Amino acid sequence: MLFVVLSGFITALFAPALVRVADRHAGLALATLPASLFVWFLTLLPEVNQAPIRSVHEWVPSLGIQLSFWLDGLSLLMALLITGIGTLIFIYAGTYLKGHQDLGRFFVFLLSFMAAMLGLVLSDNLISLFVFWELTSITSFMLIGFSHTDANARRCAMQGLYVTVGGGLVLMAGFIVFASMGGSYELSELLQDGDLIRDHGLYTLALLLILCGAFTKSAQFPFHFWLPNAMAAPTPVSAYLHSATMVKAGIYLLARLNPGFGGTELWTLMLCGAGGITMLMGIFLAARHTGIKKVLAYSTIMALGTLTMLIGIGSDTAIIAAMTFLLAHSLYKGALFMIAGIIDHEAGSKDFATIEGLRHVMPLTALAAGLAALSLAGVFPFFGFVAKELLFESSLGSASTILMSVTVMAAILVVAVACLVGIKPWFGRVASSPKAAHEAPLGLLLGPALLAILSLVFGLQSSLVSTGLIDSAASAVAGSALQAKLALWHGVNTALMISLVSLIVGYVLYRQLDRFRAWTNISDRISNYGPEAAFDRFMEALVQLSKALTSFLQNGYLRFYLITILCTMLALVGSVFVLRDITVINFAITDLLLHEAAILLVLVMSVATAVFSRSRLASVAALGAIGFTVALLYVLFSAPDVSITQILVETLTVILLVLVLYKLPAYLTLSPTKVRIRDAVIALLTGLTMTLLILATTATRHYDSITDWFIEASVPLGEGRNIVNVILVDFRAFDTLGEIFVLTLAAIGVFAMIRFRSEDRKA
Amino acid sequence: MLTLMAISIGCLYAAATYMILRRSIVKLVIGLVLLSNAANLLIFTVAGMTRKAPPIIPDGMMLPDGPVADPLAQALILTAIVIGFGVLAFAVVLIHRAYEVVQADDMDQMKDTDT
Amino acid sequence: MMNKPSLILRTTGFFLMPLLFLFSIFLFLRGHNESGGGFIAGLVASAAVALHLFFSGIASAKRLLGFDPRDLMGAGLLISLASGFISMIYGKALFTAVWGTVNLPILGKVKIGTPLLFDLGVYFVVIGAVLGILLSLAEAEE
Amino acid sequence: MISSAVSISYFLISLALLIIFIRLVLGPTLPDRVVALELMATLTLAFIGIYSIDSGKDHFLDVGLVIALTSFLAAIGFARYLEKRGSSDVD
Amino acid sequence: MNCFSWNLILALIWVAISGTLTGSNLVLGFVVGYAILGVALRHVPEFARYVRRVPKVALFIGFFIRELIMSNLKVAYDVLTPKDYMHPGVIAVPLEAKTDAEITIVANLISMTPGTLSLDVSTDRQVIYIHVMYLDDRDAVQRHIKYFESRVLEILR
Amino acid sequence: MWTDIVVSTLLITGCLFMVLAALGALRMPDLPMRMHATTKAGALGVGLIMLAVSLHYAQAAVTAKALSIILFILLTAPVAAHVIARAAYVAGIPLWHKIRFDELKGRYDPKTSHLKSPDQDNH
Amino acid sequence: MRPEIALPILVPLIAGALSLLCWRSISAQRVIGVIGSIAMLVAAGVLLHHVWHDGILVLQLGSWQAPFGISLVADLLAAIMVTLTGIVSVCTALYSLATINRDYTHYGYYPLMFLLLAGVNGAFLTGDIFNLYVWFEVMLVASFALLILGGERKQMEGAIKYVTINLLSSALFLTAIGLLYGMMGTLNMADLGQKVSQVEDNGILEIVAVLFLITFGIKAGAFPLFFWLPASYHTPKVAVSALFAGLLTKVGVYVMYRVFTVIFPISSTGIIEPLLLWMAGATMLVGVLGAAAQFEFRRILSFHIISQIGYMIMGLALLTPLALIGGIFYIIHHIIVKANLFLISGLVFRLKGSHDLSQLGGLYRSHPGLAILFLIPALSLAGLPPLSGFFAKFTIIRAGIEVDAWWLVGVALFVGFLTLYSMIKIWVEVFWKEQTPEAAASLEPRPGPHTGLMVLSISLMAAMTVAIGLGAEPVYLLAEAAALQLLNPQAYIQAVLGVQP
Ligand code: NA
Ligand code: NA
Repeated sequence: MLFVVLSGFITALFAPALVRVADRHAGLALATLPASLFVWFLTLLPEVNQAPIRSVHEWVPSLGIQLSFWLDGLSLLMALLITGIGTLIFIYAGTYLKGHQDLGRFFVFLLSFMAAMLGLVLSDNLISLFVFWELTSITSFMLIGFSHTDANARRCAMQGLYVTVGGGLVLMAGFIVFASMGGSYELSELLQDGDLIRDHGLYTLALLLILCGAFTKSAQFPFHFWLPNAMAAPTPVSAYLHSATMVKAGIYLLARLNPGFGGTELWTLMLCGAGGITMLMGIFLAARHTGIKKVLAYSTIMALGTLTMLIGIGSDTAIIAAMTFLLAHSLYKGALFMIAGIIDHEAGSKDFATIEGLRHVMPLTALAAGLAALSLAGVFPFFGFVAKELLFESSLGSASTILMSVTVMAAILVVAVACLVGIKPWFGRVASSPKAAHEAPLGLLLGPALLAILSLVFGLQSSLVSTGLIDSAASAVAGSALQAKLALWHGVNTALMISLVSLIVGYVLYRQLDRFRAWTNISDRISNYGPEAAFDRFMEALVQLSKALTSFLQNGYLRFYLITILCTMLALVGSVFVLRDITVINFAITDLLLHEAAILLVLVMSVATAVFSRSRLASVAALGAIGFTVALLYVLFSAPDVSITQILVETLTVILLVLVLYKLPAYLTLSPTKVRIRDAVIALLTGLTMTLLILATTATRHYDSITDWFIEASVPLGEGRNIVNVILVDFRAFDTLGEIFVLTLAAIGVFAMIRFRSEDRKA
Repeated sequence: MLTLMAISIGCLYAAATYMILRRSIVKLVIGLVLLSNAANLLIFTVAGMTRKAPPIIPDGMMLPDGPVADPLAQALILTAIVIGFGVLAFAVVLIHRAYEVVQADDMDQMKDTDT
Repeated sequence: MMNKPSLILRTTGFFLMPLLFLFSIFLFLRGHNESGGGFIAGLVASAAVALHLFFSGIASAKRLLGFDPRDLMGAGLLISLASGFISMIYGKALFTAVWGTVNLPILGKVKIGTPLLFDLGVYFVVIGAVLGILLSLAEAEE
Repeated sequence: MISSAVSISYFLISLALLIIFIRLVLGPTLPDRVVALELMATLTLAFIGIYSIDSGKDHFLDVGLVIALTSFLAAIGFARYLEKRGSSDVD
Repeated sequence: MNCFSWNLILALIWVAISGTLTGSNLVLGFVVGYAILGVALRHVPEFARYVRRVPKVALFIGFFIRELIMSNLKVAYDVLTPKDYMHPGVIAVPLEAKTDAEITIVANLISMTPGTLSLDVSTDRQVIYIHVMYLDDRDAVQRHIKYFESRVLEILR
Repeated sequence: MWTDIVVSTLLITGCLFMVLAALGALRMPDLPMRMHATTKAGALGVGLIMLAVSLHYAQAAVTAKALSIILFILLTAPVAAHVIARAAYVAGIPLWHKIRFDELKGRYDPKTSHLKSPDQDNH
Repeated sequence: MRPEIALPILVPLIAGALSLLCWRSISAQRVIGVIGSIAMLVAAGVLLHHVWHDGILVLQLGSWQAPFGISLVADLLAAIMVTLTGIVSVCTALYSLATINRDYTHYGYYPLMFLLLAGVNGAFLTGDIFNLYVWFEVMLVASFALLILGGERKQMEGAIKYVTINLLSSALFLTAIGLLYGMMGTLNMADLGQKVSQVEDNGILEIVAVLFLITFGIKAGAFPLFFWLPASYHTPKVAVSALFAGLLTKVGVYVMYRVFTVIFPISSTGIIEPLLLWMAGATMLVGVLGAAAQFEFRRILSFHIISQIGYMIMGLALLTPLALIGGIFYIIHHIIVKANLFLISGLVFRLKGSHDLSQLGGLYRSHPGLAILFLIPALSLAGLPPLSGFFAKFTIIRAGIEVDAWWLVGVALFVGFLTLYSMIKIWVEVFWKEQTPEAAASLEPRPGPHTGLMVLSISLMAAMTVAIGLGAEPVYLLAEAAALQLLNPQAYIQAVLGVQP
């Protein structure tokens, strides 16, 4: 199974070369991969019906990450959709994008997407599932932004990525919490005992985090807005990713987790709530739009909401309904998207206002569109009808008036939308479309036609899919064996009545669609404050905040940086002083000698001169005085070598400063008094801290210094009587080694600073 | 003595801090000189101050005649002084070059790189 | 500018400079036993060249030096590093001191060892580095 | 006897140090400060002389040697500055 | 200086044969060597001059120290008393010294006596400009400096 | 005993000269006169103290060091004084207003750093 | 008697000294540049190999027993860091052949580079706190000089801030060392660790620990101490930026890991743990927000260094084995990724002549290979799977969740999101967007020799990023072993002091 997943990635590597070689037939050639995978999965059907297939490949076992795959009914249904529709999409795309300069790249990402999607639905390991989850987001990003020179495409691609990856990050946290609840990263192990999960203290947290991921991916309210925008992608991408497969990843995840997480009040509330809102809102917006892809996108949102709601209801019927609806939707919506692409490709328009009467020029396309639309509307005997009946039954079964009424309203609107796509472009006079429309070539027609026909076939012969496929998927979702008895005719029952009413009302609504749009235009204003606007504002605000924060923090003023650092230091050190109640005890001045005090006095006054002098040369001279007094201190406290070094260094420093200073202007008092007072306060506090630290430290000597060893070892081991020098060149020669490299570096730096430029000037 | 020394070192730190907070790059460098002096003296003081006993062993002896000042601390300070000098030399030339390119001794005119 | 440094400075400088060099070597040689050593000696030697720089200009100082400070630094660094490797020949850890006694014609038995070699490297590097800095700066001045 | 002489000497040198420090602060011109600084070096030297009598350790004279030989370099540096800069910035 | 080197070599040989390298022994060697030179090579003009010069150096050092102390006291008086006695000025004194070394030594010695301070030598080396603290009588001061210079040159030449 | 007296005397005298130098530097009205005080008194003071040191120790090595210090001071102090005084003069730092003569005035050309002697005044 | 411990320091020192001696010959320096860095990598690899097999290795320099002499200690973390230095240096050396011209070479680029590396490796390997200061300074002065090489105005401005703040940090470090020495009388880190653990009332020691935290926080670029970094990292040559970005801040982090496990174990110093936690969170957040505000390639990357440092500190602050593993994994991942991103910015500069996102564009069309090479480290930095950054982030976040550090996990996730935002911004602006005609007209490519070498070094690092992701297990095991060593400071102390503590 690993190979099955990887095959897509591997093929992707060769796609550009293949496109160069196979040229127009690249799509067809590449379609053989999903096709053969489809067949392979199909052959596994009987086996999976007996028992799920599992295969494990180690990846990062220490982190519990492995490439473990789990093929049960649910994964198989998804895998078949991915490969099956994938096959058609590859063929379609090969024709649709024929001769496009970036076709090679397109197939790279499409193949990668397919592989990632397969990996996602097959993964048993939470983390490998997450890995593939994120890969679908990235490939989706690359595909939405396929027309990358178009600013809108870029914007939409980014929006989609931010929403899905943002949700993905939360999902990862959710997975980690989930795994910590069950002590494993394998879904098959985690889901064995649902009660354990539901009763766990972290249940709510894990659920909310995971739902966040699933809802963003599957465009549930309030994260739905990225999906219509994703229609900036080429139509094959919309058909495949943003309708049939990727957006269902979230649904897949909910379904997958149902045995563990499902059935609680929170679960039902969240899923039905979000699903219901999404469903109604999606189809409402679909009916209000006039762009064919937008309409389809919003109706996809409606479908995703429906699926979520069904999983949320969680009854056996609901689960069977969900699986049926999943399949049905993939078929007709895939077909409709591809047809939208054909219209765009052949007639050059995506707007219902400018396309009419196309059945005359493209009858086959029209036929396929009609079939798919009928399935969408849920008209007898299409597969969509079967699904819709089950949907009504489930929502009746939930005994919730709200759900029921929402479902009915949605169903009515769906009919109107179905009419819009099934009737509007095809009937009436031939409009003057931007391009002279022709019937689509076979490569474009094959996919929609086949899917449309299947919509009919599965409706008429629902046993083809009900046993083996849908019931085993539903069993996997329910966590117990379910029998899906799909039938066209259940007899006259409430569901059928509702269905009938919705068809009629829906058609009427279609006839009044313009008026409906006019009535409901208040919603446009609402949507200005909707989630998309909120998201955009959020991102905008984030950037504004960043700019404000950064221009406050990284403002270019060195002294601000230094003050921040110093204040941090003062605050932290001060708080330890206070918290640990450090009392300074070393306050002996009895051993004071007058001349030492005089030297210190001169030192301090020289320091003051260096600071407060209005002449910088006076400051430098004061530095010299500091140097001599410090050297004297070193002498008085028995450090002749240090003293010598100090004097020499100080002399050289003064020379250096003098060499440099003559070019610089005289001091100016640059800071206002207030600033100087503030700085002085900080400076004094720093000085005070250091004084206290010295006094505190010398009062708390915990250990004697190792220095005695050096004194004893100097002559016998170090062969020298100047202990300091022996330490420098022998005991701690490595310090000295570093030190001479510092000097070297400083010299190179100075050299480079001065010379590099002077040669520039020459040039 | 220790107390006075500690206070003096505190003054050095305070002065250094005050100077590096100034806008003038020359003052900045003077602050750096003070800072390195302060740190060196701090090590010297904290390691313990011994009068009249340099850590040099008389000729022909194996050990000094009596306790001597801490040679390890002195070696550390020596290293620190020389490193400080290297760094300072660099800093001095840096302000010289900075002045040449910016034509001002004012840090406030050197904030364009950040913003 | 200071085209002709004062005659008095120049003449005294010519006398003082070798004195400083002499003093530097004196400090270097006794460093292991008395105050002095590579650093201090190197700084004094640099002071000698700085003096030369002051009384007779860069060109002359460079001529006096006869080599580029970078060469001196490089050589010093290599000497110091090499002194650390000598112990490897004797199968001891890096930077282990190796001492030996040599009979020199006038001075008699003299103990020499790798720490002194190390110190020599330090001496060279300090001279090279300080001079590199001073000469560059002086050059920029003109 | 020596010790009281040493004490008096310490006192006198400290006094001198404080006095010359006033000149260092007052200036008014750069060379005045340099002169003060030079004297400070000399005073340091004197301090070292007294201290080496006081401590009985002659190692400190090495410090004195270095001061005696190198302190004038700073003065030469300052003088160079003065000649380059002229009277424009001498305080 | 050749003769001085000779004297030094003799001193070193003295140290070598006596086998004790101490300062005092070296000084002793120098004195012995000087005596030998003074007796043995008194007919060689060069050595004769050398032998004559050494005591002059000693005398000059004495003169210089006296000068140093006297004029220091003069300045001291001026410093310690509130009234100002000084009458400073810069004067140009013609130079007899010719070589760089001569000029420098003269100038530095002038600088080292209180009350006079060599400012600079004219580019043509004809005069030396001296800052004088007690310039009551310009000619007297100049005479004094000329005398001082002649004593220095006497040793140097 | 005698050594102690001599040493003490030398020490205190030396220090007195140092104080004198400091006072002179503080009290004198212009730069050259301050230098008259510091350079010489300082050198003399240090010289005396170093003599005291060498007498106190009465060891060749110490004496050599002490005398070397005196020698170095005698060598460097006048040069330093000369260089500063010259530079200050050249830089135009004013002399005391009661100055008697200034025979250097107007004879120095800062551009070429040429210093004329009085004989050259005509050309 | 294990010279291989010192070789990662000595090899670059020798190479630096040699290339300094060869200042007259450009080509000789280049040869030394490549051979030296390869030799360093080999030395580091050998060391890692030995440490992996033999445990913590100790070299008592000069044969002076610890704590008297200076000990070099190579535990796994140190060996890993040294190896990473080797990797980065080889790639930068190759890259430098293409971008560092005669002038830069003549004025000391190669000696500076090698000594920088020596300083970095010295800081990694030393077992002595004062010796650490020395190597810090080597590293610092080398970075000063590399920073100004070129002499442009922005370099000078950046360098002044960089130098001043880092010198302040050095002074604080020196102060802290002095105080510590005054109290404990020793400098050897193992000895210090042993002695500190036996001190009962350690209030002042805690202050010293705080001073260390501030010092290393400055070096690491942690909030609120990072200002020097964004002020300067975008100013030097790209190869230099890459070296800095890859290595310098990580030295600060490494030293935090070292000091706060061996000398001041976090658990025993009350204030350090909460401080580190807050520092981690704030650093992540402020850094990433800083990046979001930028529109210049290298500035964005610079701010991201800061935010990523936050994750590494988080690994230390949580102090569970998993957290430390995550932190170490993060360091490994980040060094390679961040250096690579800087190198890529240089290649983009060569192709288009600008670092300004608004001026750039169109590279996806013209250089698809480069686009892929950018995406790999960029997405890895954002923590997207299956690249190296994902595992790093995953481990740390998992560690955070396991100890219920919810706010920190929340911040980490949010920062991951914003990291993606910035990387995508670069992607969209530099690669997807078309260059505006005005920009295309005003900019000129900066053609130079050996562009192939630039691509080679970028590809090598990208390959490593992918390899660390796909082959995360061995890297994880390495990080795990290193983390376990860190958590058992007694073993470190025993190895250095050679006695049962
Ligand atoms: Na030494
Ligand atoms: Na005089």
